[in-house]
Amino acid sequence: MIRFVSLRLLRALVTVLAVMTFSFVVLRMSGDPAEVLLGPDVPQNVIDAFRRQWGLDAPLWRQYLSYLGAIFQGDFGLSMRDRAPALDLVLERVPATLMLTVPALILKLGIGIPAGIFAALHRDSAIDRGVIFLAILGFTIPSFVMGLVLVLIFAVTLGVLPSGGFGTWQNAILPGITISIGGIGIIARFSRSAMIEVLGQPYIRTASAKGVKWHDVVRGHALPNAAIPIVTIAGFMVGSLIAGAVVVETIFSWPGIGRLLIVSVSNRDLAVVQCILLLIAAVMVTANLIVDLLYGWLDPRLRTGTAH
Amino acid sequence: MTATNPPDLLARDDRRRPRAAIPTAVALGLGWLALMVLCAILADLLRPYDITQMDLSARLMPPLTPGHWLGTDELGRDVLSRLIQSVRVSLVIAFGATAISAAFGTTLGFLAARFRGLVEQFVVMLADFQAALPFLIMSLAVLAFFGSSMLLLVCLMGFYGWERYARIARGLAIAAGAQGYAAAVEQLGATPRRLYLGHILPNVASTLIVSMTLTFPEIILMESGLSFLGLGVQPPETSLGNMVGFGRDYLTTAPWIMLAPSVVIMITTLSISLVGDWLRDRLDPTVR
Amino acid sequence: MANLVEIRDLRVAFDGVAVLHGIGLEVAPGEALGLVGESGCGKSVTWLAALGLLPSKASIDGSVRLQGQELCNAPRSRLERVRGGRIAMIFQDPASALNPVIRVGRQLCEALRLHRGLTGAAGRAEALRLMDMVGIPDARGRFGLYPHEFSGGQCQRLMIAMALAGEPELLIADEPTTALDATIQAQILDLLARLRAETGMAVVFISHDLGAVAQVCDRVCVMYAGRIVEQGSVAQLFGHPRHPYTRGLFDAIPRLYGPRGALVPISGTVPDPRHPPPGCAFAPRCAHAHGFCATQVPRLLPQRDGRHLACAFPLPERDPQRDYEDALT
Amino acid sequence: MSALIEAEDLVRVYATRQGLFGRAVPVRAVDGVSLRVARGETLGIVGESGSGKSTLGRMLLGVDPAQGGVVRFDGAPLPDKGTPAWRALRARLQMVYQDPLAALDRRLPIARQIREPLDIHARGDDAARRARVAELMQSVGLRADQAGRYPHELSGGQRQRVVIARALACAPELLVCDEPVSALDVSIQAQVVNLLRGLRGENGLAMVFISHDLKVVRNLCDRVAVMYLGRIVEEGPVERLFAAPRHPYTRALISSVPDPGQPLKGRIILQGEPPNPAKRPPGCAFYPRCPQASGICRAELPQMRATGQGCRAACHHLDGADPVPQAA
Repeated sequence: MIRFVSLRLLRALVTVLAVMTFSFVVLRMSGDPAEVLLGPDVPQNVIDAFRRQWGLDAPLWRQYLSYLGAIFQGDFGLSMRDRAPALDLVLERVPATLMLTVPALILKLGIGIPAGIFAALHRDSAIDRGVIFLAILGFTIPSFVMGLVLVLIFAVTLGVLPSGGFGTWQNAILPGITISIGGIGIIARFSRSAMIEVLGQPYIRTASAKGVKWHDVVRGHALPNAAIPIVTIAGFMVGSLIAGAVVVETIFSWPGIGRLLIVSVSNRDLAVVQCILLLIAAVMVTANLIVDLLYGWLDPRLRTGTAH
Repeated sequence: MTATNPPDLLARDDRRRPRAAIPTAVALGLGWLALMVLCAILADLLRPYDITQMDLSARLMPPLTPGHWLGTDELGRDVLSRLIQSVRVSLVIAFGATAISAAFGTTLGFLAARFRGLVEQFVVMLADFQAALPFLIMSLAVLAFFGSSMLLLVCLMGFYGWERYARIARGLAIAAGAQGYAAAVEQLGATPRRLYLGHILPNVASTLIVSMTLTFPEIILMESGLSFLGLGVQPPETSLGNMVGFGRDYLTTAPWIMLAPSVVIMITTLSISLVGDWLRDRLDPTVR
Repeated sequence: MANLVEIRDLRVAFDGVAVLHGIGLEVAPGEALGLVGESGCGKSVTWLAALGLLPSKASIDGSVRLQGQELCNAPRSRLERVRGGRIAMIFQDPASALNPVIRVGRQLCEALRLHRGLTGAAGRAEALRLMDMVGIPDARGRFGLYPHEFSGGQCQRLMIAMALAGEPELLIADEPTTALDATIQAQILDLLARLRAETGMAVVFISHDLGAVAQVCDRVCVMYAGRIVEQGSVAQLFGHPRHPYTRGLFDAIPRLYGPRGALVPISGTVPDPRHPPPGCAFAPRCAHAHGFCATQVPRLLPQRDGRHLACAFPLPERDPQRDYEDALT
Repeated sequence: MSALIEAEDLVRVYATRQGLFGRAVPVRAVDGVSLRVARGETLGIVGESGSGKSTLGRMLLGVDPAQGGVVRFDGAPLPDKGTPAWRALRARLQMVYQDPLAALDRRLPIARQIREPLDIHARGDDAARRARVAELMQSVGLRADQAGRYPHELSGGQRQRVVIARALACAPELLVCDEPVSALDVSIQAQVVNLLRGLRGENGLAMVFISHDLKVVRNLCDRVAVMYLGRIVEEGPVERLFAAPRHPYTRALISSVPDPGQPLKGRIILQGEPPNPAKRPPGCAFYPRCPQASGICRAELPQMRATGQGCRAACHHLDGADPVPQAA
């Protein structure tokens, strides 16, 4: 068990390190932030001074090493724009993003899983087809279209909800719905197929054959098995939530990490962009790690040794 | 051995079963996709106007205006013409990227299955890394810092979803080798080339095609998302996402600029998903 | 003695394809009935249909009575009381028939709670007794293990223990030994025979293995393509099969003793249920088939010696005079 | 009679993980097996699941590498898997599988598949290959009009005929059949057994027939080897071995075969189950279940000894304390 956990932990760390390296190399190779930040008409000596100041004149490998060294000391660098520590800038935005993504995750799981399971239990009925269709519709609508259409209906035409901004709970409704819809569809579809697969297993027939009521067969025998694959997809959801936040926060002018990323990217604010990428990668890797551990907890076949 | 599993009774020659009627939704989806492909191929002939041709006297004309059936935008450019061109651009990017991703992933998957050991470990690790990568955000950064070009966009999108093909190709090739036809063909003395290209690839093709129907709409969504954020296809070229992005400013006054491409994106991805679901049920019930 | 179960004209179809064409059979209390036939002949489907365990796309017709109580297409609640309580069933692949994420002890206790109302310590004690009874070594220590921690043979023992939990009057064993090794197979057959003697329950033993059936059963039904073609006591059928198909099955098995000559196979293959032959389903493979067989389906009719037979041109009845002469030589 | 294939002290160890968290445990699937098959001879290998009989079959073909010991085919050690020499040798060594549907490529018509070995080993020109395919199909009992069929359009028995025809295409000298009839229904099984019977000794074809079905093995084979947990425990001419088994395991195995007409009473029913190959007991692997086991069985691994009339067995209690009267 300890061996397993430490192996997974090691793999998670390697992945984060890889993302860090990858983003560092790609971003440094892509061009000179000095020119973007300072504008085109700045004399060469100012540019040189700027580069010296930010350490951009050193060879790439040295920049990388000092970057790594700094990170291990908790220093994520300074924003090139306002010279504030990048980590502070990012952390400042985290609550806003959490306010959007946490309810969205709850919504996704809370609606998606029951809908999928319900559809599986009524396989091939009109309800089932309806759920499948809605689910497919849900994840094929791009979130920016969804967002704009919602704005068009509720903010522009009906005028009942604000079209953007941050502060009151009303502000959160439209972005919350927008960010959830796709995930609900994916989870519903996945839960449905996981449940259908489980319902076809011999042990479900065994449970029925020993006289367990159908209701209890579903609850006591089918769900614990279907939960195993559903947990996986729920873990992946966490990652896509953050990606979704970028678009949604842009549409609704929501002051979260996604919005900060877009702004920093267009400003070539290296430290902030790297810090955000690192944070997101860490969240995704952690989510995957939790899924792996949950998996072992849910599936006794993985937990204990197989005798045969 | 027994009839405990009723479908087994009838499973013997499923493939020869008289073609089941295509469900209406799937038929409509196929029709729409055919229309889109035609649009993309014949874009130059179909476009009533050039996409950059401005007509400042006819700005923000609503749909159903004679000569501009889907209206015009803020510069008086014909929305229908731009839409047709956008379909072409978006489809070309999605096709190109899907092809790259499928070829890359399948090759890696086969390599992993063929050599096992370290090669396999490496491919699996790479796939894990890819799955843990915030791909949209990464590509956002890359495009922002490198500047967007069609070629870069296609290549970048081509890195999306390859791990899915790699996993499938590896899994199926190993399964085929474990006790199936691949082991049998190898035991006949076939070279790896004959084995992989002549036997395994044709056998896994249907599964790969089904997973393409999963990746394809995702790539369309991602490309349009990036273009919407202004980081994908750059003006004067146009794509579906980029049209929505620019149309957004006229959401209240001229919603058709944004709605027309939105509807096209939705119906296209919906059609592919419906067709993909149907294909999966028919060809390969094993993938999710 | 009144029959425990009576099945009359049971018909099952999947998506409009008929797989059972009117099965009629009875099981007397305490009797051991064998159901023999090749894959797809409908021997398992018969009992899955009787207990309402087929998927909903199956359409079921006919009557299944358990001491007068109709089970066929009965409401779910009635079936749920019968299943496991009065009629228990065990299946072919024991390893996948147990729920992989629930401890075996809990799976056993669930059956005890449902049919005997035993909970808590009483349930646990009874579960341990059952595990002992079916021969699980160290039942106490293995009560809390998961199914994957048991071997295939032990899983089948656990399945049997679970089936016994409701003290059923009838146990349906659907190919219980097919997936097991020869020496384990012998253990399970032995266990089934012993339990039947101890509890007095009736057993329906479904198998493609004529040898296994002969060892545990009193009476045998031979099925082919969704119909019973011959039915009689083990001695009758195994001593002197009269349906050409039954005879063919015996001739096709290599022997463990005696000469090692070429086998006598049945030519051809089982008909596709979607395109059944118009007459007797066995006619295309039958050496005795005449014109009549190709057009008319023979009915299952009682014979003078008590067996039932569905064949227009059966093998001749045993001639007592010839038996006598054989005995002399 | 010279040996066509000869195995000496074969060992195959693989690592199995006990659950996701466990560490790898070495399992000796095949543990010191020696055997020889002469040209034209049919050797049966019987045993229960986990006895290593299928692994042994693949090792004889050089598909699974041996960690110890050597396989000699026609006097020369088998080349390494995947080398051109190994591939070329496939024309002489062929295999028939348990599940013919899995062993055939679902996307190719059967005639193409029967022809494939001829293409691979470049036998004859196009016309010769066509003729050979027609000849093979006829010899295994497939109709010419079935040439264009796909595997899933055939019945199980017909598929197995296709697999056999493909294996015979280059006229191999050795055919390893791994449970070729156990997935088939009784009536079809007999058809395939008869087909294999017809091949025995034809042009000196030798066969290794791996099966858990003792009745089929007895019907088909000249000699039989009984395996238990990776080792051969008894070996000999088939009639002799079935009539007077010497090893207690062989005796129990033969006794456990349900035969119509043979009552359940009086059969030897072994207690317990075969031990997990990963936890092989020291000494004789069979002692925990053996009715005759004594102290020596626990401590010492019995060696194969001749028991007369071409039979050999590995048991400490072959002489003296043997309760079953011997025919010899």
